Amino acid sequence: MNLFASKDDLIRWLDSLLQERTVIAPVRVQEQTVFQPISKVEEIAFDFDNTTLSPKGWFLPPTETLFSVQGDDGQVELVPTLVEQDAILFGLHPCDAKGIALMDKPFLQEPGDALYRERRSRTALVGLACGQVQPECFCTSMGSAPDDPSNVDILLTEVEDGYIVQAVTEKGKALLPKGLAEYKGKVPTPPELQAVPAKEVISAMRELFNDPYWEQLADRCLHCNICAYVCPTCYCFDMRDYADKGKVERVRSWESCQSPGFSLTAGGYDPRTTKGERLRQRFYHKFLYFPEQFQDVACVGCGRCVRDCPVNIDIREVISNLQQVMEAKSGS
Amino acid sequence: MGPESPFIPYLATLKTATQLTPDIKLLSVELEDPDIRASFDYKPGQFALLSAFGEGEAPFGIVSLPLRKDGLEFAVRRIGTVTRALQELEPGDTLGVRGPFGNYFPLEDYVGKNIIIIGGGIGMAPLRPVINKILERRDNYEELLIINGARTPQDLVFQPEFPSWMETPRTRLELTVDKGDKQWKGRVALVPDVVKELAPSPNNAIAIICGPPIMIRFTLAGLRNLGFKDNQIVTTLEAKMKCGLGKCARCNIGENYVCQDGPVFTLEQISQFLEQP
Amino acid sequence: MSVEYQPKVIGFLCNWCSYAGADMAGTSRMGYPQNIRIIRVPCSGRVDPLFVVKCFQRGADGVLVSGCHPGDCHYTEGNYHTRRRFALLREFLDYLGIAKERLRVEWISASEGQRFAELVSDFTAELARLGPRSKI
Amino acid sequence: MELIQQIRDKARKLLEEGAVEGVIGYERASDGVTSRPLFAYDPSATERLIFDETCAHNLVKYLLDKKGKKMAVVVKPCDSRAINLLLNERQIERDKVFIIGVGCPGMVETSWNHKSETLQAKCRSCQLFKPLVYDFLAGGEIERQAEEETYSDITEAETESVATRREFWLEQFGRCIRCYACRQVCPGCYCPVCFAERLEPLWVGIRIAPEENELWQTIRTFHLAGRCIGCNECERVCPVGIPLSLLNRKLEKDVKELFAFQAGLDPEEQPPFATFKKEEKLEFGE
Repeated sequence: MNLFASKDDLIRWLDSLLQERTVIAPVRVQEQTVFQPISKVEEIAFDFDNTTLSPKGWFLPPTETLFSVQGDDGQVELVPTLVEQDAILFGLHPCDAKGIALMDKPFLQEPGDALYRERRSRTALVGLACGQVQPECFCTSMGSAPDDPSNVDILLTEVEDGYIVQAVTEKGKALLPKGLAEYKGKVPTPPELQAVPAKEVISAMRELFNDPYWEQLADRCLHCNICAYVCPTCYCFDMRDYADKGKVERVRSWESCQSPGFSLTAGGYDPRTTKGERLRQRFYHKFLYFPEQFQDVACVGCGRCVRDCPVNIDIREVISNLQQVMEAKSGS
Repeated sequence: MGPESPFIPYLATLKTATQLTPDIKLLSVELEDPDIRASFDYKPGQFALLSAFGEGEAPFGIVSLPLRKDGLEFAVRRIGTVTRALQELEPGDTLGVRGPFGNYFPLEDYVGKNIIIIGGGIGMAPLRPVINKILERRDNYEELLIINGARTPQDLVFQPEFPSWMETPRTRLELTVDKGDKQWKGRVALVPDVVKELAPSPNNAIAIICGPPIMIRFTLAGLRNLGFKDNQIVTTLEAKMKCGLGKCARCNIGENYVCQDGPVFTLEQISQFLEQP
Repeated sequence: MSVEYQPKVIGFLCNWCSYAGADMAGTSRMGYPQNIRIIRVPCSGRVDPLFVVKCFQRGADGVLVSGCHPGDCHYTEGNYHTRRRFALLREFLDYLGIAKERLRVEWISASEGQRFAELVSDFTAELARLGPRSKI
Repeated sequence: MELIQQIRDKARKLLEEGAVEGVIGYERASDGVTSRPLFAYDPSATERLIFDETCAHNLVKYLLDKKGKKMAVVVKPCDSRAINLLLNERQIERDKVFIIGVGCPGMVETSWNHKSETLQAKCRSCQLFKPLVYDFLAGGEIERQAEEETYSDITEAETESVATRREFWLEQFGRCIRCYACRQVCPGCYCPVCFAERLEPLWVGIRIAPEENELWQTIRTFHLAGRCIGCNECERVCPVGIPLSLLNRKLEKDVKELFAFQAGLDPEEQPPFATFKKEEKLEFGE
């Protein structure tokens, strides 16, 4: 049932939440918008095209300590990192919410990642439906939508003098401020998006593993980690120990299949050395391996990689090229 | 109670560390928590992630057999930061063990078959439990041919166990080295050439290979020439692994995660995606 | 300055001149503050700017790079390169917020034990005045 | 436009004659506004070649992926300094590169799907109107006036207190996500194993945190001292908008003052750290 909250209702509600929880929201930093914990509600940026990084960093931080090794003279004790605070992740668009739902699949699959699971259960997602979309957005082609409520606890949709408030889950209902009137007005229709036909991409992928398309596409690729780090569904990570500052910590950090050491084994053998093999791995993981394992494509159409790739490797173009190469192959 | 997070290893103590070859040490490790030690069940082919606290973690095949009294054994070749730290552990030191991970050699499917085991250098280590398991139930299997190659004679792994392998009925051990030395009287040849020379028959046979990628590539070709089909050739893939839990996607070869769907694969499963067989 | 704050100093001393100079200071009982941890290097030219920045990252309050007087280098030109590298690095670190006074380059010959001892105590005193580097 | 046609014709001729195996140039990006690198191997692909004020990418580094192959590459005046740098450091062979030089109108600030009217800072103060080295010059030299490079932003920062600068840079380095795009795009960064990837010793490690980021950015920039040719691609590609040119141009200014040297102007001149002058004092007394 849709309720209505004026801008002031929303501010008061967020203020009350801020007293006993951490609130992570989009904040303007220089010319960028980033998700970060806020100390005052005024810091929240409500109108932004898209954040630089996706909100996945709250559940899988760029760097975190998994556990620290304490004890001396042989008596070793492993102290796991604890998650102590409840949190609100405010202002994420439906595509980012779906990104988090996709990351749940590997991380919560038994044996689940305890840190990730704890953060997920103690964080409520308050989504913000998209009023306008960017030219690089293609969420509707990837199974999401500008007003898709399915992966958030509460969905807000902006109307003239306030927001439609839709509690989606029990967790959302429990958080709602009391005394909001029912919203009877018209629900704004979501903006239109250009479709990216992707029906055949999985079957095309199966055939084109050794196709020269990948080496040609990778010619201009710089092999930096931008596309993986801004992406809401890239979750590869690296783990190593740190023995500085007097104690040993096992640190987990973001990693990307484009970086040089990603698949390099200690003996020097590396199954993916050429540019094409590395770039191919990014698309195969998203459009073949993840779907085979979890029955869903690991892309939510947020367009961040399209926006930030220094050499414009456009994932929508790759999806259509693959299907064209497939048609040319089967046609000829 | 196991570790709350699957990333936290079980604590274990190093019992003995014996030098097998100039750069390979056999670590015998005992899990500290008795309940975990009792429940830590594994099969030949499975691996564990060993933690050298302060350096990091790396995957190692478990080369001992379950229910043996001497704890878990791992053959560690000094090749990087973690292996160096593991080799520098003294008996009594603490390390971390996570696992057992991955699938295993389906030995029950190989009953009644001729088995050809081909190991190169440290690649022989994960095959040792397979051999010992077969020797434990020798009558279930037909002919057993073991081809073990290495760069030089001292690099041959598990030499103390060669006599027991050779004395077992219907079992043949063929050793070879890339470069011999004064005392070496055996064969000096590359493993793929030995396979071609001995030309094992593919009927009712299973070939199990493990070794450096270059050896696997040429041995696979040799076996195919001898008539072995891809589902008769089994290998255990050495890939970069980090979490062992199918999450960090480092060991993604084709649509498989080596840490979960492998490391043991038939060639049929991975030939399409094996970029560099 | 508060008594308990003791600046941590790392000294890269070239084996042929400065290390010998420090040795001489020691053997002839010229005391100098033990705040300095000395790392012997074959030549001041061996000191990679990465070593110096790593020292600051890991908590050093001051770094000394010391070699033979220009012209006396055992390897003829090592200290000429040191001079160029650290002229630039010192400026650059200051620009990044690591005060220029925290990185010193000195030429100390094997016979200048006295000068080495004075230099270390002077450097330590100055670092004590500057206070701890604002660690992150 | 006449310049573009000249580039396309020359590229087509080179490919048809087999003089080069491929032509590296620019084509329109998928946003229809900006541009992106194009690798043309087949003469028909040369029809997609363009050149306008959005072609900011420095294509010279791609030559390092094509070592041993004869390639043609479209080169702006600032990019030509990267050619001189890589020649000086023996990374490319002059006879393996056919340089299609272009007179440069100056590149504008761009972002995805957006082209502004303002020239990039590096172009406002750029005195090079045609490449320093080329085999063919498309479009001839362009006359435009340029301001003097005064490094005013750098000198202004130098007047502030050390503490203010420290706070400024810690805030900037705190936002770095170590995507290494600044390294991957830089023509001067081509080490087989970067110091940041080394495990033994663990100079930087995998922790993405202000301390490690500061070490990474400080040493990455310092490795470009006397080598950075000012193409400013590192700052352009940085996804979190760190003002990296404030680092490079500080070293560029100091190298000019201390050693009277500027990178990439002459492929034979010895770079500052490869040589010395016995008599120079450089503030160290002797």
